[in-house]
Amino acid sequence: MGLAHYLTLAATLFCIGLFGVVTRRNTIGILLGIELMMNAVNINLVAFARFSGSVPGMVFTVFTICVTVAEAALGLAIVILLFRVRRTVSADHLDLLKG
Amino acid sequence: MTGEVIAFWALSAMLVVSAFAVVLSPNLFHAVLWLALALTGTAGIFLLLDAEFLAAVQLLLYAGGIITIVVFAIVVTERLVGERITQTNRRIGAAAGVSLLLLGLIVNTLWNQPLATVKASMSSADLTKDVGESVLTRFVLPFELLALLMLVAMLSAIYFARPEE
Amino acid sequence: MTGFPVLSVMTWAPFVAALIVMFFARHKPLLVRWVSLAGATVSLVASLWVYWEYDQAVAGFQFHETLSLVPQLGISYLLAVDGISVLMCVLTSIIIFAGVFASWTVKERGQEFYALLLLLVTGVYGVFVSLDLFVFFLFYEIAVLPMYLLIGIWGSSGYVQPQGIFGWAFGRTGVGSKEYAAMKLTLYLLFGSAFILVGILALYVAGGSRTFSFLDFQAMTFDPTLQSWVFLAFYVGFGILAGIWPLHTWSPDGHASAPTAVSMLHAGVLMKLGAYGVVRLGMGLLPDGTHQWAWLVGGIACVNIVYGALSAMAQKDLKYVIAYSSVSHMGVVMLGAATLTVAGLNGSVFQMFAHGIMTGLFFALVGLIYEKTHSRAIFTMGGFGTMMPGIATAFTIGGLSSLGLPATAGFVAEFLTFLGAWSSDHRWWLFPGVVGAFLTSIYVLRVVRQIFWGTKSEDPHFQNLPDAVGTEWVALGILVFVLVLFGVAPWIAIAPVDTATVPLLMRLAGR
Amino acid sequence: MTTDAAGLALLSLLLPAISFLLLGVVAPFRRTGRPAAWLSILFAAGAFGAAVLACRAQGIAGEPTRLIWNWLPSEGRALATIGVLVDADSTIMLVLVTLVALLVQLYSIGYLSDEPATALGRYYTYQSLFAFSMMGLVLSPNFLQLFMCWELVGLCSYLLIGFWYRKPEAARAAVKAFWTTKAGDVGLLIGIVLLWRQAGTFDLTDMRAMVESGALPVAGLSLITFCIYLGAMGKSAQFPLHVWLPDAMEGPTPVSALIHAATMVTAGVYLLHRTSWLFALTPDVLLIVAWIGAFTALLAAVLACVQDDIKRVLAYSTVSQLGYMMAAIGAGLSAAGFFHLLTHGVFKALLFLGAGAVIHGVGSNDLSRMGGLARKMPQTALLFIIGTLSLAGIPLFGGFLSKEEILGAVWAHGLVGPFILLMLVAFLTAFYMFRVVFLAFFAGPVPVSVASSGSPAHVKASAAHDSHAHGHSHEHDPPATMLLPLWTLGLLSLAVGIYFTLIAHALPVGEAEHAIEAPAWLTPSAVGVAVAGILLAWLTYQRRAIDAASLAGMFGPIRSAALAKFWIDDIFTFTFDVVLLGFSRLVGWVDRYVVDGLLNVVSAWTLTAGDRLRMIQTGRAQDYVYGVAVGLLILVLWMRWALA
Repeated sequence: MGLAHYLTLAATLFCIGLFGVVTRRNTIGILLGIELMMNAVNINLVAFARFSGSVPGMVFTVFTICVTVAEAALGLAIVILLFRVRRTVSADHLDLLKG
Repeated sequence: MTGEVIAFWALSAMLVVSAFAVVLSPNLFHAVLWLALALTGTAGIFLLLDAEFLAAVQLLLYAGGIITIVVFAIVVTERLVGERITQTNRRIGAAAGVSLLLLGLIVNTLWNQPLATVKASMSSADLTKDVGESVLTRFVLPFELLALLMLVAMLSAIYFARPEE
Repeated sequence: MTGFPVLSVMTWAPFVAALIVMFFARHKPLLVRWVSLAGATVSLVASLWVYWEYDQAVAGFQFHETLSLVPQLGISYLLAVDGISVLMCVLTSIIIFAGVFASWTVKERGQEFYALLLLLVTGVYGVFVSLDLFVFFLFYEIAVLPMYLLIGIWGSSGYVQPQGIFGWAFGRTGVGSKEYAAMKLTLYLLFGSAFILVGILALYVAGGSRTFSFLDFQAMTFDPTLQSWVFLAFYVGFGILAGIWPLHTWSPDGHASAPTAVSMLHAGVLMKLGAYGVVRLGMGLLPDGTHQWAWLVGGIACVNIVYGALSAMAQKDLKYVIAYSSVSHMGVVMLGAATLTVAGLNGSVFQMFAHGIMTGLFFALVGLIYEKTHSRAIFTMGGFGTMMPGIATAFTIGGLSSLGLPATAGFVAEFLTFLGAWSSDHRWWLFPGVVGAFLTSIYVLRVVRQIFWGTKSEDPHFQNLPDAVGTEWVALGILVFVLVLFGVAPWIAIAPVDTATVPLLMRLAGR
Repeated sequence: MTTDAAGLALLSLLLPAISFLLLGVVAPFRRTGRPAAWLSILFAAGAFGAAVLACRAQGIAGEPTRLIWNWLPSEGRALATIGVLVDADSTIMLVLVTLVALLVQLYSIGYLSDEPATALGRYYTYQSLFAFSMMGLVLSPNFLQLFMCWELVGLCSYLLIGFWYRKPEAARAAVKAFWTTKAGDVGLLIGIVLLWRQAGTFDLTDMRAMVESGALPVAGLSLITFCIYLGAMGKSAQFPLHVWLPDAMEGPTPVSALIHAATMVTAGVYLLHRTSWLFALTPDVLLIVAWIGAFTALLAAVLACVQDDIKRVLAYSTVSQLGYMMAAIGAGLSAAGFFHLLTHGVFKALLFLGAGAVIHGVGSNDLSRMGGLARKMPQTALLFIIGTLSLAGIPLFGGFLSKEEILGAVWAHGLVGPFILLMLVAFLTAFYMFRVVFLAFFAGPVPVSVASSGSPAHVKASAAHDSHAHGHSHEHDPPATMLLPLWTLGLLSLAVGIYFTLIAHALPVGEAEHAIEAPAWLTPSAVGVAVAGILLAWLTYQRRAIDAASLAGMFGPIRSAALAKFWIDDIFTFTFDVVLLGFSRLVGWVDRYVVDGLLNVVSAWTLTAGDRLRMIQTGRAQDYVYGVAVGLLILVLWMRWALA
């Protein structure tokens, strides 16, 4: 099993995650997609680290996992807050990101 | 050798299927469960790459932590679990096209590159130990910062999600 | 050479006054005015001192001040004046001095108003005295930008009925409002300054990227092709500020919307920056370009003169009449410069001065009339001469200067320009110039007759109007006095100017 | 000797200037009215004294002297100078100007006694300025100063016509006068600029030297002299720019006497006389001058016959006499024109001041309101008749010899057409002037059915004039301040007439070699037509032997045309209101809605494009992610291609 196999797997997961992020209507669904994408990134990092034999790559994976978790926790907190304020979690109704 | 190959393909198949299920499942709660499966599969991949510590972290943080939080969030926001609202928006075809095209390009690029086919030999046998050492020596500052980040994230999550006055 | 940095004092005194006004005069309106007046007075004294001490026998640039700012790029703070800039500095001083008095009655946010006004004046002085083109450009922007706030906050709005095939665009852009005028003016002038910046940078690069100094550039000879398009860039860039047709339309709206002192400064001094820039940078650095495009400059100037006068005649709003007369008179300035003759260029510079004073006077008067009548609609007024004889007299004198009556500064300027026009390569330029002067006499006296003469208006708003009082007299008195003084004794202005224009033209002729 | 003359002339010039400055700047003093007036009169008297002394010092044969100062330095030289040029012509003219100015200022004290103090002060400020400007014009050593003073007297004319600025007609007349003369001045200005280019100087003396040495290129000179003539045309009210002068009568009558009869309007004639050596080089232009002059004279004379306003009759007669002077200049004998200018200045000022006395007494300008005044104001009547006889060109009176000279010059020059016109004018002049005399001072108006004045009020007024029933009038000779100037001018007019009729028989000024070989029949025939005119007027208006209405009927079309001022004013009004204002409105519209409109369109397009582009910003995070994905795709694609 070469590096290319792992990378291909990661890319596949990444694209599926991207698809999910773009198409999901529910905000939580979007977060799930993001988790998938982050996961793919982690696989990439680990694979590269392992195939090049570098420990820092692994360390970085630890970091990204932590950051991802923080992001997920915060993101979900925001979702809950949004739900409280707007009574919806549909991403289509959250369109305040414009001038 | 063959054990790794079989394991890889099996895990890959599981990952892809569960990933598809995550993004396509009309029931959000099911999607979360599929995500848990996908994260567990990823932990398996980590094991294949000799990263036992990461696999453990993956299982603990993701499969344990995140899934719990997400389920909690779903319970809070959707009063009736599994409510049937359309879970995908109108852009499904275009998004699939873009994703597929992107995947194709990446794969095409990947397989046209001379990438390593054998794993490098690690300097020491225990990768977990190496990681632990690095974290507490060379990367101690980022590690501390990470701790701070986690604290901030925790605090802000609590702040955001606090009960209404 | 060394010694007292009088030019810096003159330039930065208003700036310092602005700082003081901003930080130490909150809620003290009278202190604001006195500090501003002090700043303006320091500049006035300094500029008169420079005029007095300027050695006409030596000519050239004098009162040098040098301070290296960015030696790697060749940027330095380099100040000096020649005969033309001396006169322009005096003009600026007089206008701001009178302007401080003319805005004495500003009620809303007086502190910020005066601070911005003084900041603007620093920019104007800086442009006139800087010889480093980079610093020149910085000052130029300082002079242009405060205008946006000054008009946008303290301006006044009118209404314009949308008509014609482009009428749909009027509502969209908000024509008539002060915000529209401020935005139009600012965008237009910044559009122009982009051209100027490109021109300056082109010269900088062509000159070896070592220096921004005007004197160094003057010693170089640039490629004719480069000169050609850089001159055009300068002409368009500065010309917008000088109100060249058809890029003049910011001027009527801007001047009509602006508060009194701002109109005075803008029409009186800032428009001169444009003409000054063309003369100083365009003609001073690019002899080939000048010769190549003189026909265009002069031709457009002729259009300006006649077109501006006719447009002024058609206006019903007093401020618009004055604003369009500025467009017309700036045509005379550009025409004089384009003749490339001593008489014409002297006339051009003199007209910059004369028009500055006269239009300053006009806007001060219109401001007064508006303050007392709350109206600018000419054809509703009538017979004000009995109630405000002082204003009527000053307005008539301003008008007479505007139409080029002898014994006012306007005549000398126009006459010299005409002499130059007939001596130039394009003799026919004389005729639009003369016709413009005639048309001016028609619209100016028509306005005078309508407002001040004839039977008194029955409108209840126009009864028992007061004449000018107190500080207002100071502004009017100074401007009228200067206008007549320079008309009766033009040599006091022409003598120094001549020392600058003659070498400039010799350089042009000997390209 | 001659420097004395120049110094005196300069002093004479500066006195009114000082008076003007004092009155103009020291506003509290100006507002005192009468003291201000007396100050101005004092300075005018001083100026007159200095002028007389200067004239004596200079004499007729004295060498011309210049006193000049650099006014506009350029390239180390003087581009233009100011100063005084003193010679026989300018000193004589100076005396006339200062004399009339002094007398008019004196007269105005009485005439404007009802005015408020501030207005009186203003009036004398203008008067001082006018005196200064006119003298500056007379003495100017170069074209530039001449032009400047030329404009300044125009300004004074404008201000003084508009003295009663609250009257709409006065305001209208003032701007009309300014614009019309300014139109001519455009020509003068162009002429001066062109001449400067051709001669390299503005200086009259230098230029004359060039002409005499043949150094001045003649090519293109016709255009230049014609342009200069245009200026004279405006100022001296030549057809078609004469329209402003009759309207200018809206000003106070002393102003009309000074500016619009004796001095300013003659500036055009003076200018042409001053530069006659230049015009001599362009005979074609001189021919135009002669013809237009003669035509103007006739036109104005015809117009004068139908006026009912005493001042308008005098105004048209001024126009007519100016035509005479111009014709003389056109005939090449500018000295004759200048001579007529001088005599005309005296007797026309007399006539205007006399008319002013009448108006002051009757309280109206209208001839139909007058009648039989000779008994009530005998001195005025006598003096007015002296003026009228002078104007008619009767021997022993002021205008006789100068008129003869002009006619002789025109005939001698072979200008038969203009000569006939001028003879006709001589007849008409006598007729319309005596019409005024008879209507105002003797018989009274024609009681019925003169087409233009048929209103009942007029009839009633004229019927009742014997019983003093009408108006608030105080119909008696005016006070001394007014009578003194009248008598001075009257006696002067008479003295000049007697001197030149009986003693001199020749022109006092100009080149002696210009002896005109006038035919012997000229004098009798000229006097004959004048007498015929007087006779006709007597028969019509005094004896009523000829019915005025039927006389008018004989000239039906001409009369109605004359009543409409030959539609010249209408043409100007049309040109102004419709053509010029219409065009300006068009330009103004184009500027606002096309030139600026295009700019607004660009602006609106920018705004619209911004709005369209803003659509992309849905505000939904998902869409942005999608955008990022597409961007990534494009980036990867581009990399694949670029790196391939």
